[in-house]
Amino acid sequence: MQPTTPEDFKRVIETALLAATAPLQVADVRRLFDPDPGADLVRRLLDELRTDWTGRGVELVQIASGWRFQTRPEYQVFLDRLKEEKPPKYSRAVLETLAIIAYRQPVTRGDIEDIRGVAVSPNVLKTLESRGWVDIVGHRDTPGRPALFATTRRFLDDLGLRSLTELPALTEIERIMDLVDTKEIESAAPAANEEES
Amino acid sequence: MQPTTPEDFKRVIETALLAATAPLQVADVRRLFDPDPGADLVRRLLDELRTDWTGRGVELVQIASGWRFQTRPEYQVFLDRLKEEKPPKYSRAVLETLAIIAYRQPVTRGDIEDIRGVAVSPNVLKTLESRGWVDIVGHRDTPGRPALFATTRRFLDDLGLRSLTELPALTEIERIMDLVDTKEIESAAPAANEEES
Amino acid sequence: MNMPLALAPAETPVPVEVFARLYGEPLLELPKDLYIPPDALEIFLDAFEGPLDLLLYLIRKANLNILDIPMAPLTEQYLVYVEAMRRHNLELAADYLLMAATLLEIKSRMLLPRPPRESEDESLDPRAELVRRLLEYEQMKMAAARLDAMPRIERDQEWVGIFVAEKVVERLPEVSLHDLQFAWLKIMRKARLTQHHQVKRDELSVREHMTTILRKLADGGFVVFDTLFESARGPASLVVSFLAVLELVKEKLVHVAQNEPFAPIYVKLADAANDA
Repeated sequence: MQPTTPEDFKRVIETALLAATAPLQVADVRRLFDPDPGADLVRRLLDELRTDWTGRGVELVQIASGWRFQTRPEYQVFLDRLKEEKPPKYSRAVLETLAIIAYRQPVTRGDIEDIRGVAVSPNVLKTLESRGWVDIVGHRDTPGRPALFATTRRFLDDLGLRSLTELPALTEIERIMDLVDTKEIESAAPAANEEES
Repeated sequence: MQPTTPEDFKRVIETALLAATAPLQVADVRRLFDPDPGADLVRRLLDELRTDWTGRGVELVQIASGWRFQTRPEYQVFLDRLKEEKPPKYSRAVLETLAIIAYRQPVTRGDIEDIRGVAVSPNVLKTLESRGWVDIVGHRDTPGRPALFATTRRFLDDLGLRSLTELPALTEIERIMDLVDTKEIESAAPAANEEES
Repeated sequence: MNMPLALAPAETPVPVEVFARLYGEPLLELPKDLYIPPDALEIFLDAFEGPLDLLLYLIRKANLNILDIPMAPLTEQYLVYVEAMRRHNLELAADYLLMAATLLEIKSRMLLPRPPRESEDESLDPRAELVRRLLEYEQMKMAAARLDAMPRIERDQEWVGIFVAEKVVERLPEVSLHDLQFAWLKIMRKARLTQHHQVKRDELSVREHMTTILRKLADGGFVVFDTLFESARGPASLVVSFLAVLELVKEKLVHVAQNEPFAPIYVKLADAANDA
């Protein structure tokens, strides 16, 4: 099969680009054919191909290392649905730190450590800060002037809250905790049912 | 962006199939969309897409593990020019062993040797196993418990087949062999002719 | 048996497979006198996949009916090849010798008068098993050729797999209220062992206002006390805001300043005051 029309050439180039595992340079594309169609023709055909593919989910782009087909960002939302991977989870340290900041704000790192009883790794706070859920609202006027952490509006937004008062009430938590304790000790199931109703 | 027209849906499916690193099942394609368009619509759109792509260098095919885009064999002559190394050419020993496994599976190495009339070198089976075309599916319950070989889904995929029934039919030799058997037992030639008609 | 060597002349018009190349030339058929140049023997041997393959070649080449093989000439010719290979000390697979023995056995059985036996075995042609094996092998040989002729990925086709222009968006963990509640629960259980936290719902509201006030003071400058209160949110909010300021003062987080009675009250972050 010898390509003759520009369409023939484009079909071959398109096929090579769709199957390529790395971007193709103009020189690579020329090597597809024998005899060599020349750089000018190849460049023109690549431009035409790019136009041919507009309006689809895939676009032909020219990047530093050559030409390649790639998916359009707008289609990512669909492709993401095929991904199997489980959503990442925050570590217990991160969640507990967040809980302490949410309920006890403003707090210093020392406060958090007092409550958790263990040192708080700087990474834990960095994680929450880079997520935009926690920020420094001031410094406590004590030696070392430790930073005071509080939750942000973004935190409320992401958790679907209008205000901190909508956080699960601590008293409730305490009750649940009591229940759990009681249960553990004497498995007082009837009491639990009453509480729930 | 919510797809509404069949064309919208097809653009998304096409994009996902072009970008997929493995064949997509109908169930995968359905997962691209929310809400689920249903299996019937997806199957119809896949069929339409296959038609849309006819006459190009790339075709949409249905193989054992699902739907996938692949280049047409006629275009390989061009693509080969970009390849640094040629794909392996298999020896007759490898091909005959593959054929025996494909058509007579599950078989032991002894079965293969009986049919070929020569010892089967371990390299032959290793070649097929490392290509992912053949694997051990069990052991025959005879002395030595020899391994039973069968072809894999990958073998079907790589040959563009949906199932073993799509393998090329064995030659008329099968009929001749029936004849031999018949002759041996009761030399009932007329019955054999009936079979043939 | 002195049958003419029916196998040697291969003048059949049937296209014969190239089974070897000799000095670059395709060797379409064996030399009639069966002479094989020593150099070619190895190539010759390589061309066959084993004794069955060689036998099939001899049978097909002479256009013989596989269902009625003349055993004597076939055996003879086969032995000539095997002998030639042995003479040249080529490494000959045992399978070739085994086949030679089988052929000789079949040949002799056909020569011998058949002893009287039960009907079933009597009709059994000594060649039947060989024919069955030859046919089965030939079938697989052809199947192998057909498999090889099928378009195959990597050799004849390529998978299509384009680049996914994925924005490098890190997937962030989701946190639910339940997660927070659970985290707090764990903290409290642990803390209980040492101390008891007196926590009330109202306190939270005060704490929220403390954060709000700290944010209003964030730039470090003095802020008029009154502006820390949003009267529009009702008296409860005002009271809580006031409590928050008191708490902030108590925790030494803010400084409150008033130059003279009834003058405006100013509030400033405590650490900012330190800077000044």
